[in-house]
This record gives sequence, structure tokens and C-alpha cells, in this order.
Amino acid sequence: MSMSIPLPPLSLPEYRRYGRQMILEGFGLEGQVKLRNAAVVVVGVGGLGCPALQYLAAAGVGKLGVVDHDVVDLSNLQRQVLHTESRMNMAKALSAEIALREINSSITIKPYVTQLTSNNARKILYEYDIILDCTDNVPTRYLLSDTAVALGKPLVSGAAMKLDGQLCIYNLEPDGPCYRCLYPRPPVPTTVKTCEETGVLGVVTGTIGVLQAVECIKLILGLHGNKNSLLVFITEKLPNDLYLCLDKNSTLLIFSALSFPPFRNAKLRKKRPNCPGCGQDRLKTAKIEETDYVAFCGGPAFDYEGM
Amino acid sequence: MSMSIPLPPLSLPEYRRYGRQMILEGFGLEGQVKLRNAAVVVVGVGGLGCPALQYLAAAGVGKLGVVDHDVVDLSNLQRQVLHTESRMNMAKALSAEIALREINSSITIKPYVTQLTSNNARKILYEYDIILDCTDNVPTRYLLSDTAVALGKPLVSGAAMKLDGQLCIYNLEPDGPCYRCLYPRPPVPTTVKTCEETGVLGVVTGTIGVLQAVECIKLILGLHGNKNSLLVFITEKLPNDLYLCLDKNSTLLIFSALSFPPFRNAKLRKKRPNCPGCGQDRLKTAKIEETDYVAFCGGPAFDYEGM
Amino acid sequence: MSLDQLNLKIVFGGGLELLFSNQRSHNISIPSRVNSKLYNGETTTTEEQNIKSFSRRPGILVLINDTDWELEGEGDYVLNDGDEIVLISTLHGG
Amino acid sequence: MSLDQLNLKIVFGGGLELLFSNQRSHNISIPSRVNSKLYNGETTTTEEQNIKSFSRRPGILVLINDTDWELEGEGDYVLNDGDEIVLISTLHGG
Ligand SMILES: [Zn+2]
Ligand SMILES: [Zn+2]
Repeated sequence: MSMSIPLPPLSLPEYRRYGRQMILEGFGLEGQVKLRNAAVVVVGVGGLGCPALQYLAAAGVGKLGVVDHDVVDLSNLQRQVLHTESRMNMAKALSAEIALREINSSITIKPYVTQLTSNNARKILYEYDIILDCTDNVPTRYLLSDTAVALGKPLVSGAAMKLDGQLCIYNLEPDGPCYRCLYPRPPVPTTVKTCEETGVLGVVTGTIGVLQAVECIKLILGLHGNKNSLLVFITEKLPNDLYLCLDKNSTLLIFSALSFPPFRNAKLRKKRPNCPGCGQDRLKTAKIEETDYVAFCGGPAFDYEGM
Repeated sequence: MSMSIPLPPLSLPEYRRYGRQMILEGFGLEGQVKLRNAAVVVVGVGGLGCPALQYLAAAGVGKLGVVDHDVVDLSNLQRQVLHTESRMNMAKALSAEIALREINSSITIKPYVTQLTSNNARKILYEYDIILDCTDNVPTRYLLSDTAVALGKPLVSGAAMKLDGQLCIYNLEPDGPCYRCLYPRPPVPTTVKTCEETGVLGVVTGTIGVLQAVECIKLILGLHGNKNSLLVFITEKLPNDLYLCLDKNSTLLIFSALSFPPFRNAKLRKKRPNCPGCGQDRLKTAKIEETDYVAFCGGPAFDYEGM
Repeated sequence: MSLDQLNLKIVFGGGLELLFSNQRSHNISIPSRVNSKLYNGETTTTEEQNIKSFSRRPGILVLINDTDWELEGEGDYVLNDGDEIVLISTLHGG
Repeated sequence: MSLDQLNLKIVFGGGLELLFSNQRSHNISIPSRVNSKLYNGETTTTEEQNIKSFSRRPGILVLINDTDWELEGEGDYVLNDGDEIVLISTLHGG
């Protein structure tokens, strides 16, 4: 994603494969090379992770990390569209790897059949440019936010339950809030329900997951306020909507399948200076590794059944 | 979709597979049986049709028609996520059939490797409850609208180009407009561009395609204003957003990936009484079969390269 | 609309609507005073009590006309006729 | 905002923005008259001329504050200060 590396040419098959997006104004060879040089890690290969990964692989993101410790269950197939009947009981990260290679064999896919913990989070996530939170539980959401802040990477966070979805980018330069800025204290455990308990409609996770890929691709192409990248795009005449991104507050996209209108955008606060996640006195990496996120969130009752 | 048939029980694997959606309030066994009894036809298995079909199959829609005459090309894989590298040059309808069977072997999938024309449209579409317009050209959009009116079926229409998408349900009971109500005259051919000429981002077709599946599932479950179905759901306590659907105008959802906010909902006119598509003097089926939609839209230059 | 009443729309989301008979949207009127604030000291309606109680729970966002109420001064925000207040619970599932 | 000016926001979408240097959103002011209509008979601005010309093209929808202008009386609609007028081209691709 660095701007100073000279652009290597694409192969002829790459031109053919990505032609439909490369001819977009302001995208071009440079945009495709940015995608190819980008590394994105998706944590959770469930209802959100599957559609997000599908579109990131199809678009040609060069390196995709896929983190999930769970195996494919029949009850997943209602919404987790990368998995198949024949791959039941296979690790989800490996099932996803197979599906993504069938779509695009020219990218690097790195599966991690492991649960993300405070001990391995930094080691796994540091080699990626952007982190997608496609998990389904509160402790991992705090862990991902703290690690994203420690590593200085944007966190594209999706969530869904029943007929509702939410989407937010945390830790977005220069002054976007982290998850703790918005939610300094974890919810009371008795009020936290999982998708297994309350249910979820597959198209709702599908909608949010695809929109996470939209935001991730915008970040890679520099359409989220990075000044250097922005200048490049202005010269190539992208629509002026871009200008609006520069000093925009962070936003939360709220989707409610049955409401009218179904989408709602809320302007969010900037970083809190005294946030324990991203403020002056923020958690150092060592602190993250010492933190028991499950206990912080009120107990062991946490079910990482990959959504 | 009839309410009077006694509900046959689901099999145990079906309970396991669909449990996450069946436990949703107001969904239950009845909702799942409605999905199983529903027949949906998707015209065009490109950027819109692929994600829509994926989620309809995963949710357990009992019968899916898949219409496309085209074959899989390398340039499709950037957004047409049902197709794979190993299925290049296979008919898209057959490639989709394979992919959908891997997700859900318990539903009926009926591929049609043929171009939809004024001569076969009625024959192909009549056995389905809902029609999804996932095509990429103007003549087929008029043909689908006229046929949907002639058959009295709702038409969930998606469209995408570059970074923009649109979604609208036409011919929705009791007084929703048809495509001709909105666009009595076809656009001047020289102003019509295809995705091949202007490009399209895969996540944009993905967003609209998944949202077409959202609207289709709402129609099947009776969440779009059908009074009989609505009563059922009220007794099962679905959110009151339902009430709003009853006398709502038709709406057009407009998605622009870079705009803020990215989604916009527009209220649309009701049916035009004098509409040549759905008004008093509407086209009879015989008329549809006599119509040369390509000529009506201004010439032969129409490229059905399935998006 | 009378001048001594403020008409507000209160919307619950993210699961909070379950606590209100599954009704997301509530139109309420409260007596208007000079500089009515979101917390005006004395509790006049059940809805106001609900906002107070929920806004202090962890995991809840309060939006005033689609803007995080922290940007609007939180409890110091002066209510206007027609304001829409959204209380939304953060979702954790996927 | 002066009283003899109407401030309008004109938004182009669905490809029409290409005709306006790829700029989607335009803020304009037009002289206000009693009952300013969307078509007021004499063309005063390029923008008004554009609305006229585009609204008659096939495949174009005109929205006034997110409502199909046919519901608003089309050219008879009386403009208000702050109105948003969207001209959007229908998309055909997929
Ligand atoms: Zn913070
Ligand atoms: Zn009509």
C-alpha cells in the first residue's frame, strides 16, 4: 500500500480478470496494484466473514488471513456461504481457503485454525494492513480493538443479530474512535445474547459482510481520508464525494431489514483523549497480553461458534 | 405460499440447518415452510444473480429457477462469486446449479441455459412466485416487467454500474408501479452503457444482489403488505415496522458506494392508470409475444453478457 | 402541535425494542420549558426515565437526530420540537 | 440566506454527474418569486435549464426531497428554501 514503490505491470490474465474494475475512473492499474499489495485479515469465518472474504478474494486483494478455530456445522450453512455440505466438520478456516482458491488461485490465503487470544493476537495480526472484525462475541471485540490500536491499523467491524446489523470502522486515522471510546464498559453478561440464542437471518449477515468488504476496499484504495492517496485520486477525477470524506466524523451504519428506511447513518464521536483503549494512557502490548478479556467481560460464558 | 395447506413437519436435518432463522420471532416453522413452498426465478446469473441465489438457496427457498444463456468468463470472476476458475466456459446457469447444490442439496434447482425472449418468457416464468431481475440490459428489463404484470407476480429488480446501485420492487400488490410506469419510454440507445464499457465494482453488485434476496425473503414471508400474511405475523409479535408497510408507497433504494450517506430511499409514484405496461389498456400476453423488445429499445446493439 | 409541548420521536434498536412490546418507534409529547434538556432534573414521563436509565447502561449508544449524543453535549443537549432520539444497543453477533 | 433567494441543492446520480465534471452535489441560489415553481416559465439559471432538459429525457427520475416528483405535482411543485432536487438516471447493468 506504499505509494513510493514503482508499479509492477500486471499479467495479461490479471488485466482480463480485473478489467471491469480497472476501467473505473480513478481505479486503473494503480488501484489494482494497491489491492494486490494489500494484506487483510478476517477474524471469524461465519455469517459476516464468508461474504466479506468472497468479495475481497474476487477483487484481487493480494493476501488474505483467515482466522477461525471452529468447524463447519450444518446449522452454519443457512448463512455461511463459503462452506458446503461436503465440508461439514472441516475447520472453517480451511473450508474457506478451499472456496477462495476456487474463486481466485492467484492470491495468497493464509488460514489460522486457532482462536484469537490476547497471547497470539499481535503475532497474527501484525502482518496485515486492515483487520475485519467478523466475530460474534464481546471479549474478542475488545481484544481486536485494543490490538488494532496497538498496531495502528483500522478495524472494520461488523455485527448482526436477528434482523439487525451494524457496521463501523474503528481506529480510523486521524481521530476516529476505538471500540472502547464508544463502549468503555462491557455490557452486563446476562444482557448479551448470541446468534445461537436469538437467531439471525442469513441475508442480514450477508448485507453487513459485503458492506465490510466495501469499506475495506475503500480503505485500500485510499478513499477514507488518507491525504496522500486522496491526491492521487483527485488527479484521476473520482467523484467529488471524496472531498466529503476528509473531515467527516466516524459513522455507524445501522441496518434493520424490516424498518423503513432500512439503513441509517449515525455520526460518531472522535477519539476520547482519556480512552483506556486509544488515549494517552492506552494499554501497551504487554498489558493486552496480560488481560483476560473473557473475565473483563464478566465471565466464561462465551461461545465462539463462528456465527 | 398458500395459508390454507396444513403445515407438513420438517425433517430433523432441516430443523438443524434452519434453526438460526426459525427461532426468530414471527418466523418459526411456518416461515420455514413458506420458504420451502416458494418458487423464485432469478434471471441473469451475473454480479447480481450470484449473491442473490446464494442466500436464497442457503435460506431454504424450495425451488430456484436460474436463467442465463451465457458462459463463465475470466472477467466475470471479479464479481460473480458462484462461478470458479475451473468452471470457465461452462454455462453460467449450470455453474450456478453446481455451486448451489453444494450449499443446499435439499432444494430444487432448475437451470435454463437460454436467453429470455418475448417467446419463452411466459413459459419459463409462470411457475414461479417471485421474479428477480438480475439482468444487464434495457430490453430484458421491459420484457420482464411486462411479463411480471401479465402473470401478476412481483418483480424484484436490481441494477448496478460503476460505484452505484439501485433496487426496486415493481408490480407489488396492490398498487405498486411497473417498470413502464416509471420509464414509459426507453432511454436513447447511445446513452445506455454496459458494465463492460463503464466497469463495475464487485462489492456494489454484491450489495444490491444480497438486498434483492432480503426483499425476496420479505415477500415470501409476507412482510410486504399482504394482509393475510400480515395478520399471522402480528399474532407472532414481529416488530411494528410491519404496520408501516401496509400503505407505504413503493420505494427505490439508491446505493452509492462513495457517497455519504451511501444509501438513500426515494418514495415512488403508484401505478399509472394509463400505463401501457400495467394500466387498463395493458399489453396482453399475445402482445408481449409480438413485441420486439430490442427494436423497441432502439436497435440491436444489446449485449447480454450476464453482468 | 401546541407551543407548550415538545413532540419527540423515541426509537429503540439493537434489541432494546424487546423491552417495549417490540415496538421500535414511539411518538411522545413532553411539557416544554425554557431550555428543556434531555435530563431536566425532574422525571416527567416514563420515556424520559427510560432514556435516563438506558443511556447509563454499558453497550448503549444514544443518538440525537442521527448524531452521537456525546457530540451534542450528552445530558446538556437542549431538546427541540421534532427531535428524534435513538437508543440502540450494540450488537455482538455475526 | 436572504429572503429573495431560494437555496436549493441539486444532486445528480446514476451517471448524470458525468455531465457536471463528475460533481454530484451542487448548491445553488435562485431568485425567489411568489410561488416559485420547478419550471417557472423563464429560464434563470443553467441549473434550472438542466432540470428542465433532463426531466424530459427517458430513463431519468426526478426526486424532490427523496420523493418522486410525480407525487409532488411535477413541474407544478412550489419550491421551498432548502429543497433537495435529485436527478437520477436509471441503471441497467448488473
Ligand atoms: Zn478509544
Ligand atoms: Zn405500469
